[in-house]
Amino acid sequence: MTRHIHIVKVHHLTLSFPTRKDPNPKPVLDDVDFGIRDGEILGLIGNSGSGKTMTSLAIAGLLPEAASISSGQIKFAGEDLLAMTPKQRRAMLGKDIGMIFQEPSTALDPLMTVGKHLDEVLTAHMESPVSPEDRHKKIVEMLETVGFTDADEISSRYPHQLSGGQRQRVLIAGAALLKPRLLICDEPTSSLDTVTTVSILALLKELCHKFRMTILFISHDLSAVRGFCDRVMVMRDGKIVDKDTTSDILNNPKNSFTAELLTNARLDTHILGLKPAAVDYSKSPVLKAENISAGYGKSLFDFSKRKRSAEKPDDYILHDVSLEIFPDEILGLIGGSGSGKTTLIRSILGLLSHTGTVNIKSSSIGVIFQDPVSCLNPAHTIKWHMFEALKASRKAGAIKSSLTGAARKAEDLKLITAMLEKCGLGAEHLMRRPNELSGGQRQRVAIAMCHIQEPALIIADEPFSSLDASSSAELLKLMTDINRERHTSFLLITHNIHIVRQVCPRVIVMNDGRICEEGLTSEVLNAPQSECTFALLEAERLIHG
Amino acid sequence: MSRSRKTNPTAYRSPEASAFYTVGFILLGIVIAAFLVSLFWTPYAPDATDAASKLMAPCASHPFGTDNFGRDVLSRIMAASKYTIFISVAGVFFALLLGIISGIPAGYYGGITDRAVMLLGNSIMCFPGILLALVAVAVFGASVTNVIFALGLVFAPTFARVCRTGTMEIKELDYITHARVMGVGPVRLMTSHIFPNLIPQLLPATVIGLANMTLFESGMSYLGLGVQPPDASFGKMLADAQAYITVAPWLIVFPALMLIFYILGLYFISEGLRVTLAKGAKR
Amino acid sequence: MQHSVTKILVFATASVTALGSLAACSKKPDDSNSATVGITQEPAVFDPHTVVAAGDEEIIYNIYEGLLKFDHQGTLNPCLATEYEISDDASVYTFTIREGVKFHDGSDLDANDVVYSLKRAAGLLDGQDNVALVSELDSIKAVDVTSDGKVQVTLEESNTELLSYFTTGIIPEGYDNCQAAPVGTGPFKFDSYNPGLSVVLVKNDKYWQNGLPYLDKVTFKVCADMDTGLTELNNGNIDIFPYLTADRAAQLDPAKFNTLSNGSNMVQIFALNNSVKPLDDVRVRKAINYAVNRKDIISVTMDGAGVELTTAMSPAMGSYYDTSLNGTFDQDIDKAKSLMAEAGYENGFDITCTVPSSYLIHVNTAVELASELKAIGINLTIEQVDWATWLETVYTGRQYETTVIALTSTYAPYDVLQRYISDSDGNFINYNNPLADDLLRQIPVTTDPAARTELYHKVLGLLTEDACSVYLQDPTTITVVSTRLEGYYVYPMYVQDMSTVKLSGN
Amino acid sequence: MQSKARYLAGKIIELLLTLLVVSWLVFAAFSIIPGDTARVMLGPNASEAQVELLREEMGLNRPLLSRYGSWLLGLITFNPGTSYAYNVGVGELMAQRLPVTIGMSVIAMIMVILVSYPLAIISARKPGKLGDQICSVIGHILFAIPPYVASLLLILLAGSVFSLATVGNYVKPSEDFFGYVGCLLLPSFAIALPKIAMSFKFLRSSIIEQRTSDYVRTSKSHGLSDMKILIRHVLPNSNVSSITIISIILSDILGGSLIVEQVFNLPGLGRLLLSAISRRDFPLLSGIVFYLAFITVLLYFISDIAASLADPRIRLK
Repeated sequence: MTRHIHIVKVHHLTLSFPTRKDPNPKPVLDDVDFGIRDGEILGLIGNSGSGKTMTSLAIAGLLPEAASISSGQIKFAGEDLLAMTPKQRRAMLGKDIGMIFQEPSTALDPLMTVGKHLDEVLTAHMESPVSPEDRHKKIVEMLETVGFTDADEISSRYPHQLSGGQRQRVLIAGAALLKPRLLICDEPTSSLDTVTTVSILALLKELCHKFRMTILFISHDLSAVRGFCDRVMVMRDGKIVDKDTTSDILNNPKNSFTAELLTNARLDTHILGLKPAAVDYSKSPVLKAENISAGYGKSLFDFSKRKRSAEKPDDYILHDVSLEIFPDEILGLIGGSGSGKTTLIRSILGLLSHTGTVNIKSSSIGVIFQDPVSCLNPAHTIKWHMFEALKASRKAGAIKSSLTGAARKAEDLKLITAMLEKCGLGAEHLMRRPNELSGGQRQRVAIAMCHIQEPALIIADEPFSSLDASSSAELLKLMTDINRERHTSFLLITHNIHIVRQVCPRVIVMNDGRICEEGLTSEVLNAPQSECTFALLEAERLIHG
Repeated sequence: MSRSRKTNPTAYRSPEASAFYTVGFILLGIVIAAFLVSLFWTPYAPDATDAASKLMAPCASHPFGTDNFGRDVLSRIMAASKYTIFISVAGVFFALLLGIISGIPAGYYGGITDRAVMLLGNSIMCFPGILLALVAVAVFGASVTNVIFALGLVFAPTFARVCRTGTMEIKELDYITHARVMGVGPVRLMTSHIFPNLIPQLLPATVIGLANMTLFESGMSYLGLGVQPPDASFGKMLADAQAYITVAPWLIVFPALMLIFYILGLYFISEGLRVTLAKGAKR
Repeated sequence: MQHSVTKILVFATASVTALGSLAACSKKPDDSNSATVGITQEPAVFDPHTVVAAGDEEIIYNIYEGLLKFDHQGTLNPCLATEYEISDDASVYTFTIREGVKFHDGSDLDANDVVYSLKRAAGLLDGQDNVALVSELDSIKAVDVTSDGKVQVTLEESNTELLSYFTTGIIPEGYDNCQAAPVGTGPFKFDSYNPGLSVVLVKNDKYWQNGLPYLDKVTFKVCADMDTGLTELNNGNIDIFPYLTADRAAQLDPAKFNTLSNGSNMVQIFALNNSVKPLDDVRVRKAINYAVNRKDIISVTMDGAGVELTTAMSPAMGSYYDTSLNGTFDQDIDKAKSLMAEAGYENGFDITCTVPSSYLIHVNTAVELASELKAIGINLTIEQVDWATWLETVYTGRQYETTVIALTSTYAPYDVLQRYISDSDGNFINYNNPLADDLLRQIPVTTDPAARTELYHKVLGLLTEDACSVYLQDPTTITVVSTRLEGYYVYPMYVQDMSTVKLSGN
Repeated sequence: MQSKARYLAGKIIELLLTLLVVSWLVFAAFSIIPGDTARVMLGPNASEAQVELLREEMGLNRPLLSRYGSWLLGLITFNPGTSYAYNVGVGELMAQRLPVTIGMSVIAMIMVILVSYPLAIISARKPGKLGDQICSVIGHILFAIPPYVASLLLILLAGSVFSLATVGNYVKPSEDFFGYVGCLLLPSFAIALPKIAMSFKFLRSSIIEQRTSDYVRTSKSHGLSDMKILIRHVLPNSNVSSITIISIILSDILGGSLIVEQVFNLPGLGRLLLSAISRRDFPLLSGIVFYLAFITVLLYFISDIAASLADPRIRLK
């Protein structure tokens, strides 16, 4: 096959989803025109619905049945793809064009072993019969290439026995098995944690060089292309709005939309100037947890397992963790996924049986969770939520009230309205239900609920991870305000180093169920002592700059 | 997540769901209208016999014909709808009650409570079809009350399962953890935090339960173990009509149609609910 | 892909239809020398002395024979006894035993077999504690073989009415396994019993009546109810089906089936428990009698095939029946209402009717009664119970208010009326009239036939006057017989005599 | 391997526990029945002494627990006593009737699979299109027709249109196997109809769900043909979820056959059950009820095991 400058050339492609009711809808792809150079890594960036996935599917020939291409051409290595029969196009898939997708957890058939998945690719494109042994050899080789040391064993495993990163590697192995010339990667890392993301990107880059592959890399996150892509295209509403080299896009965007995307992605610019309260470390701590070890309980009838777990403390997720939180303090807690952060707070909150002691100098602890969708009860109004919080704290004896009946109710309502107001929510939100609020608003309600109970400590478990930058910044501002004004301590769990740097005077780093480093933020982050802290910082730096 | 969306997800209608609702409510409406009218008026007394005009084909004075006692089929169908509706509603209510009070704690506490409730529920579900209800009625005698209790018992595990699974999912959600951390007690958690969120799951199950309950009830009446004569029920009317299957087909056609209308109407509504809730959840 | 899938579908549909046509061709005309009789009751008892249910009697009539035997006209004929003698005071019966009769097991019938059988029936055998298996024969004091080989039965007291009970089956001496393996002298031998399905009888080649029976095999097939019987008839699975209603019989093709009918000599009664309020008031009972329209009941339940009754005996009983009572209780709502008012129930009352659910005719009658009684303000609730419960609570326990049932009887008129003696076991309506008791006690000891008839008439008159219950009808037995058979007679009793049945044209 | 064995062991314990509870339920139901069994058996004319004698003989005077023990022992040894009404062993009676009920259930199940699978596959190919919608609407209607009503309508249809004799011509399998299958076809069809609808509906949505799943997309990107994807991925995965549904359908079919037998006058377990009910034949009744439940428990057990064999994920749970 001859080499072309552009392995893929998309000429003025327009694509829409016509229905009987609306034969000429707004096109999903509007006059898209670009080329992918042979051997390059091209980034394709855009918000959801911008048409980036449709573009890739059009190239691969996997468009949904309802889609209709009204004009344009797609050429792959000089051949017109749209003129081909479905069978011809199918023959190219896997062989000339490989694809990997966003969600590795569901992208593999749960009933098939890894080996069978890969074998399927081989058999589908076999021109002459290849013996099973040869095929197996090839599969094992490929698995080793994508970084499995125990490739032979991996090939007999089922998808559920693999971690997310491992699955993505298997998918990459499948897509790259026949050394296709083009690899389309549709958000391959967006459901992986930062450390894994870095390693997957490294792998893709390596394969790109090794097999002389071209990569079309699709992402909604502009920062993800840093250090990975050669060129970047930005899409918006089915059009390509910007096209440039990666460094130009990131450092001096010419297009206003690109610039907007860029600022939105960077939280650090929003949160400059937030000041937490000053901490007096000589005071006695609000929370003192000592030697906490915990694991998840076994089912009642599983006697055999239970016995073993008593003998083998290895089943524990948390090993001997101790920590203190002082009044007025915002303590940062960072660590990779699976490091035991969530288990730790569940133990502190008493939701999980554990060994060790937890001493809390407060009648109640407030919590804010990661997921703004499930943090509020969808069946009830915001008013109900607030009253519920108030009632619960009254029952616990935290807040006393001498009033009774209607008067008390009116008093409470006033209190609630004031509290919501303080958290940036007007009285009109009282009668709304959680699904009528945005994610940031819901997190505010959660804070308000905590706050109305006047706890000495609020634990916030990744409260920003599903919020955009501006909402995160507003939320963070609210938290620091509360911290300063009400002297409420926070335990803030996050993966965002910028935030930790900005608001936490002290930080704890966890890895593998243990605290691996602990100290003043400036010291820990600037001169990490332990390897895991270093790895964490390095990954963050690579991804988020 | 836009701020402007104020619609309740359950109020969302897709064209598919509206079609289901329209047909469902029309079919159900026919039966319910027959029932409501029968409370105040029927063309003839439903169990008034008239030997002179027996087995009459549909005509002006008896639009649906008469049976072998000369009773007006239309009047009897109207009266029968009362039992069909009453038994299905009362039975489902009883089953729901049992299901909720056993299923939610089972899902919430887990462990031995869960095991015990599920074991009992599974054991009840191991009796195929209406066997258990038949036996219960055989043992305690055929009467409307016994049929309701027997069918309620048979259907309770279905609802218990829905409640249990739902509770298990919901109790893991952050807002329940949040409430627990706030200090809300288990009873209040189950009643006002968890239960309202089970309603979207229970609603289609309840409607389907009504339909299935009617299937079972009419089957039992057909076998003579349900509503007792001279009271009319669709199943018993069909059983009596079997003897006249060739000479008086209207005795089969009209009760069968009403029965199918009722069940089908409920199925369509539950189908609509299912579509609506699925769409609502997606949004 | 679509192609192959469509192929699978076509194949699936084709295989279903192919199998479907198999079902159609499995039916072929039956020309074997056998007949199948549909029965609606599960046969349970094959012992001629313990049999209670009429349904069992139907079958074992062909297996066992008594000293005497009824024919289809209700005449009592000699059978295993060639002749009999009754002493003047009617306390000693003497039978001459027929010779040359063989049991199904090959042994010969002799007087000792008869003595054993009668003693067993009367509870006189050792270890029976004097509990009669056939309660009517309880009055037998002794059974002996006379010197000339006759059998002499001695009674505790005179009884002119006992003759018809000597139809009780005779079994070989010492034989006690009638339930599992019935042995008698009848025209058919017991072959097999498939519970819930059928009873098969085969020809008794050594039957004492020459030439009988004609058929080689008779199957009694259990049909769930009358309607299944009807469909089975239509399908040609059964040849004879008794106890159809007229409207159902009318649905059958007259070219394929003959419809025979006969009075059943049954008395269908709307029984009123005379000892519960408000039924203890004769005016209430009379009011109910006047409120009932017997003609409509017969029309609804039997499609008109029945004889209206106003008293405790069927007109089929001939001279014992008192024709002067006809029309006593013709429907008269006004009269009924005024009687109700007189008794203090102008607003009516609620009452329950407990009926055995297995008998459609009684359930239907109750339904019609409920509708008719509304006219005088009586609100009749129907409670269906299974047969066992009915026997336990209604018949034996007498814990009921009203019920509907048919009283079957042999041709003995005394059998019909003795239940009205106040302390009789069969007096489940709790009728209590000393005058009637007295009259009824005189009957067995009265030897003059005319005087006896007179006594019967007096008793019937009393029963009507007291309106002890509501007598409804003598339902006509309608039996449908396939035209491939002939020689079938409808008996006025609950029996199927298959001995005279043969294939048409043979 | 070990996890598989442990899963199996757990399932067997669950099976035994369920059976134990089922036996309690059945025994309890029949122990609290009103009415004197011995009196019912002997009829109204028996003396109190005779009744007492029988009670003693039947062990009705023994304590509840000891009666339960011997009853359970009888069940386990497949010798659950003697029917009051027939005077025949319950096991023998049930064995006579089993061919009808089991035959009908098996034929109905075959029909369900033969019809619903192809229809679901075709329907799911183009969801929302006319063919799919027609199938779905018919499915809903079939779903709403009770089996006995379907039976009545089929009898009417077969009798009046095709002049087929449909009722009561039961042929024993030992006499004429094809005749046996033939006579069970129509009743099986009546039971199968709503279940075809149920299985169609389930399979259709399951296939649609699988077809749009991520791993199908992966396979497509590997260049597999639609047919291969259907056979290798979509059907195996929807089968895994159908196994449970199929066991529920089988149990429903078993229950449905009890009524349909009555309509078609077939000598199966259903009619035996009804006659046992109407004659208060409790040894027979409890035997039928327990063994039917036993069959169902077994079905669920087998389906669990089958699901665990088909789905590697279950073994680890």
